[in-house]
Amino acid sequence: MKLEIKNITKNFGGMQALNNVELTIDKSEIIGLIGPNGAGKTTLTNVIDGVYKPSEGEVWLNDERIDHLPPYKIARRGLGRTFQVTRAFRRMTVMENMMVPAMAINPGAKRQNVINKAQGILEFLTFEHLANEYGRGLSGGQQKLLELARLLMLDPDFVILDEPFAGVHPTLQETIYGYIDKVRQEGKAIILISHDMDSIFTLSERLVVLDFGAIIADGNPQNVKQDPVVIKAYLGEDEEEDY
Amino acid sequence: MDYITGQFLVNLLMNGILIGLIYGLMALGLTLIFSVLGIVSFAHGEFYMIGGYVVYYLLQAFGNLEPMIAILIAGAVTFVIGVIFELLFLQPMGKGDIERPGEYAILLTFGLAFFLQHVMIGIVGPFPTKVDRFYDFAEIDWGWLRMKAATVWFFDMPISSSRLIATGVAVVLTALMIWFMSKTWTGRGLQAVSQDRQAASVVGINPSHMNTLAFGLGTMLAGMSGAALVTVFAWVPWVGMPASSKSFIIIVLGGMGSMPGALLGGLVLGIVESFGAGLYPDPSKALAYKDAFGLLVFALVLLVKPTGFFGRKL
Amino acid sequence: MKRIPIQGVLLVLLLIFAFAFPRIMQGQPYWLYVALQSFFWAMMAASWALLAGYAGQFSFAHIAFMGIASYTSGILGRDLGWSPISGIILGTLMAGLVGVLVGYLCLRLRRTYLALFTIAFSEIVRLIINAEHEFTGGPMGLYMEPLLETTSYVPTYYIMLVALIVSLAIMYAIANSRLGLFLRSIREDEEAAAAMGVHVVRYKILAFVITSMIAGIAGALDHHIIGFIAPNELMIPRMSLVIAMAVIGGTESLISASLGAIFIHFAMEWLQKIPVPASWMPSLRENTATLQQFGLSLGEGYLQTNAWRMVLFGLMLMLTLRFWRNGLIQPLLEKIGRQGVAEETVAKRKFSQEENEIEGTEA
Amino acid sequence: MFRTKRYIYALLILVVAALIFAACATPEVIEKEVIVTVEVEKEVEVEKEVVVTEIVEVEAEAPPVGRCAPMDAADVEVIKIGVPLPMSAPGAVGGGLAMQYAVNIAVDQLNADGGVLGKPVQPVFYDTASLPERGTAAMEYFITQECVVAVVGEYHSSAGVAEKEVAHKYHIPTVFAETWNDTITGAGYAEVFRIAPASSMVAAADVNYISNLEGIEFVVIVTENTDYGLPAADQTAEALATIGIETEIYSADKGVADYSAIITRIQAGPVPDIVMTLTTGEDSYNFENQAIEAGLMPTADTICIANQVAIQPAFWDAVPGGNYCSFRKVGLVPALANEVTQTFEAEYRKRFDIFPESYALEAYDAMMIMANAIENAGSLDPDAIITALEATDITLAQGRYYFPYGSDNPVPDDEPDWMWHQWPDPAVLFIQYFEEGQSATDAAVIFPEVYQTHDTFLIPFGETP
Repeated sequence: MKLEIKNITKNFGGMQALNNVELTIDKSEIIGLIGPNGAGKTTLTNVIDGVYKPSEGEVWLNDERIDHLPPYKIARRGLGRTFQVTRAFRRMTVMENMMVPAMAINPGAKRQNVINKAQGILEFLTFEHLANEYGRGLSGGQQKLLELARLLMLDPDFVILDEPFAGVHPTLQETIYGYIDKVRQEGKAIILISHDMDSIFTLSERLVVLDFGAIIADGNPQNVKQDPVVIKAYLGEDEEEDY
Repeated sequence: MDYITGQFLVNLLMNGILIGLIYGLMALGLTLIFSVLGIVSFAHGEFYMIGGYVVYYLLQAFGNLEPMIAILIAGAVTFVIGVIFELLFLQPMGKGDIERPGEYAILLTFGLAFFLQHVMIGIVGPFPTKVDRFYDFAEIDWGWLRMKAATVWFFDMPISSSRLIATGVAVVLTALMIWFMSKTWTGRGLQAVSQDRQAASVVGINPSHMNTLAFGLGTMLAGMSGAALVTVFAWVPWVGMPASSKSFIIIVLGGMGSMPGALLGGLVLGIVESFGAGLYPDPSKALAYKDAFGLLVFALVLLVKPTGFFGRKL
Repeated sequence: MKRIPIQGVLLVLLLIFAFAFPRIMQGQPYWLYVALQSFFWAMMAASWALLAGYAGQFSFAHIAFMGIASYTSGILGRDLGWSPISGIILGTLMAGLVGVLVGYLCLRLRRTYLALFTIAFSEIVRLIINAEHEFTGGPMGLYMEPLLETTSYVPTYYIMLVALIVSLAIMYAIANSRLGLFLRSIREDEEAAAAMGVHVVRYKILAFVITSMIAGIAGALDHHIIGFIAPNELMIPRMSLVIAMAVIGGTESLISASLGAIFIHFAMEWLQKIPVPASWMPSLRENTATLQQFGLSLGEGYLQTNAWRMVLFGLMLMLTLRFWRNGLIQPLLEKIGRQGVAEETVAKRKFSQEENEIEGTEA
Repeated sequence: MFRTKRYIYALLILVVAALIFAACATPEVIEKEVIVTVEVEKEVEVEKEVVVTEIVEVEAEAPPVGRCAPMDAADVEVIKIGVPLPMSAPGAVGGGLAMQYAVNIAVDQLNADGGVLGKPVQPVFYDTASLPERGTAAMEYFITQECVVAVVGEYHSSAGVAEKEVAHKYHIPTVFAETWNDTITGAGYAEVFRIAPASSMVAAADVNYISNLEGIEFVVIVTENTDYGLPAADQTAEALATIGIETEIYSADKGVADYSAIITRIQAGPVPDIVMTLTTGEDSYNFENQAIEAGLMPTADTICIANQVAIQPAFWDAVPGGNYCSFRKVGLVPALANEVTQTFEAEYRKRFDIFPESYALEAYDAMMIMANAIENAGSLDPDAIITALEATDITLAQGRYYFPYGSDNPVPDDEPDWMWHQWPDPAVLFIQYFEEGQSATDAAVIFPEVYQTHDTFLIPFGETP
């Protein structure tokens, strides 16, 4: 497994959202991606995921170039993501929500097998009692869980979690920690984008810092934390109060 | 094709510009509604129709009423109807009660159009009426400019005087509207809401009041444009349907929610229709396809550049 | 699934009634004809519900697809002597083909833009049919070869009924298959669906193709039965009828939408004249002049309400949208079908609401 | 896909149901059973045998079902007559309302005089909205639900063509009031009569008038894109070509409000001798007003022939400069009104306050003709009524009615097919205003000679007779 981001630049009109971003992930690890607001974290996610085409540069997944592929193909090739603002399918039940990715990646899947698998995941994420509830009936935290559950059904090699802890009840946060652990155990790579510094430093094995669309630090969390450039970028910013 | 001369083309252009300004007036209210509420009112043409009928019946009842006052009253009547409708049916959208507001608004205003049109058929009957031109022009003959009661010849090009008056009303109303939006506190409030609802509500503007106001103003503009145009076209309860579709075309051409865009879109539509009908080779079908030319340009713009000339991002 | 026996029983009863209808209405071909037409509307409304309610594509071009199929079949029959059956098949394919085109063009357009584009498309189709009268018959209309050489409506009734049932079955199967699942996910959130691996483009186009083919076959069949088609039938007010039928029935259920269409078609027939109680008659009689002023007139115990039923109809559409967002028929069906499940769901919803509140206070 | 079994069960149930009920259902009218079966077979394979066998089986015992009206007037309390009219969009609602009112006037008069065959007459209205499908529904409703003995009315040909088929199917006498399409009577059905002109007749009248004018070489026709306008324009152009007059046709969709591009185009070409308006209603007002304001017509060079709605007082509001326009009027003009017309007009003015349009006169007359025929037939038997209709000789609001060609006197080869059961004399007059704001009563009848109130075929522009 290998995800290579080569020299990515992305312009919106006159604004440069990403500038020569280089990043390679070639083993199972948890990578924290942080940066001040507007640093380009979500843009980078969208470029990797195929929502945006990069202005320059390439994205390679398992030795295949994917930056020209539509999002659904990238998803099928093993890259899954959640969204900063949750995007549950609101008028579909939790079970139906989870069936979408399973059916999409495997056209021949038997309905019963899919349901069984989904039930297992729901149990793991502790909301199997809501299997027949509609997406719109879920709380914000439950919607986050639902997105994670969908990701497990998609079963990608690379998982991008965009703000998984934002606005989540502490008990649910524990569940999400458990989820991340489990995915890590399965030998997958996780890119974790969060404003919650505590969680980032607790969880990540590698830390990437973005500022003004460029990577200013990449490495061991403890080292990065000491990096004067990073401190400068965050100077005067109280990241906890952003929320 | 020997009829195509320079003079002919200039006449076509002039016709297109005149009718285009009038079209722009038709669409002005629609674009205001879109910019604030984010919806397209399919009942726009029906308010336009009601505005015309208000003027017609006012002038029937009080023969010596000043036409401009009649136009203002028509605006007031449609304003009230629009506000009532907004309060009853569109308010829940702002409160987030509606699952898919875009579709809800389309279908709801569609129903309103259906309703208003048939109510008017029931009340005023289906027979065509028309208001004679508001003012007669003085007789003048200066060679390059000749005037008679109903017609003005400008370099031998005939222009209907009622059309000129309507164009005048259109220009004045548009100018007033642009002034209102940019200079008054309320207008700025509307603009603020149209740009960022949340930010506006933080600084003390009540977005739901602004919604009501914007919808009322939009329908008022529709009513006033109908009131101004009732002298140009014969009036029946279904006169609003083509007006609606022209307005849609215009606001898409000009960019949804942009006021100068509405004017420009109107001009473009007027000119496209004028040249399309004037130059289509088969005369027997030229006029039959007049609406199709506008629709075709419209469809192309939607496909190629849905934001129109001045529009914001989708 | 265990929880729908009541619905199932109801459905079977309904079917039995539908099949028995010609027998019940023996000697009343008028009602048979009305029913036959209502099946046409039911097919239109149900397929529109699949497109709008399931796939979330609020298209106004549905009636145009109906027209394209009918005109294709009619013109083939007139110029090349094709039989109605082969004409209908080719017409349906033609509608599907145009559906691909429109679906492809509409990929980037959402909500209002899609509605406006499809209105424009539909109007252009109508204008072309109207203007090219040498080829299409134009406003004079086009004679269509009758489907059957009989004047009885019984066989045509069964043909339309079976067409309705088969198309509903096909659409039901689609709605409950992977495809339906994907369509609904696209309706909810295109980007999220794509991120979950759903081929958005393919399924959106597919939705257009399938529904326009069903609209096409409904139109071609029906117009071969009527024997005549005129461009007036493609006007936007006719489309609004389809939409209103689906909305009043319920856009998120095929069966509700088609029942809504049947219900409204019958109601519109019935509302042509409202029976007025004799006790009202004297006072109404005195006001005959006033009545006639408003396009109403009084027959023996009847009030003519031809123009005004449209007013009622528009009002009903608005009120349904405002207060019964799932339509009038769908909640009814759900209530019948989900009696046992209801309590459980309510409890769950309550639970999640509480949780919502907790978070609300925290945020 | 997932519940295949359930579908199979459902289909099975369906087939069984189809079996049972197709067996029970009695077809109303069966003419060609064999074809029925074949078609059904193609439609749904599952049910083919079922329907085939059962329908054929039942056919023997099926009672003939059709019209429910009795043959004898003694058996009914009221004599019902169906009146299909357009009363909602996309039909011409205005025409429908006027005709409904006119029919009501006729019925009130009939009933005040003791009804028909001693029974009161009751009109049954139905909205056909100009759609063929509605037309069929209307006729089925009249004949099988309301038990009407006859049908009069209809405004739109598109509905009329469907209605005549049902009238023929049930053998119900029908007098069409305002449907101009040639095929209505051209089909030669015994039941179908028409008192409106066929569109070919009107075109012929137009051409006849134009050929009587001097120096006409080039005619511009502006027509509406409807079942009335297009054939009328084409037939006129064709006939004018045979007498060496060039024409140019401009057709517009209904609801096109702005004609300026076309007017500019006409003005850029050769000067037309005549501009003829075949658009109707508000569209004709729009075109005429814009053409007049642009100075296209009427001028010393160009004759203005307006649409016949110019007869209404609203013309002067809508087309203030319309002086010296002439217009073709089908049906009577006030100047030629007889006693029947005047009585009707007085009643009609109570609501509309205008001289009745041709379709109102026709609706009134159609009802009266039918009542007269039933009275003469002495029974409700369709054959008797049809015979009586063929023998019609009665003077009503539009003049003397008779049908020269019918079962006794078939249409000869040198007459067109549509002369079958067609009233040959609808007055097609040309009338011209010569004072601004003039009432139609005072305007000059300029053509044909027999009706002339003014001794030339045209009052030249700017002259006062």
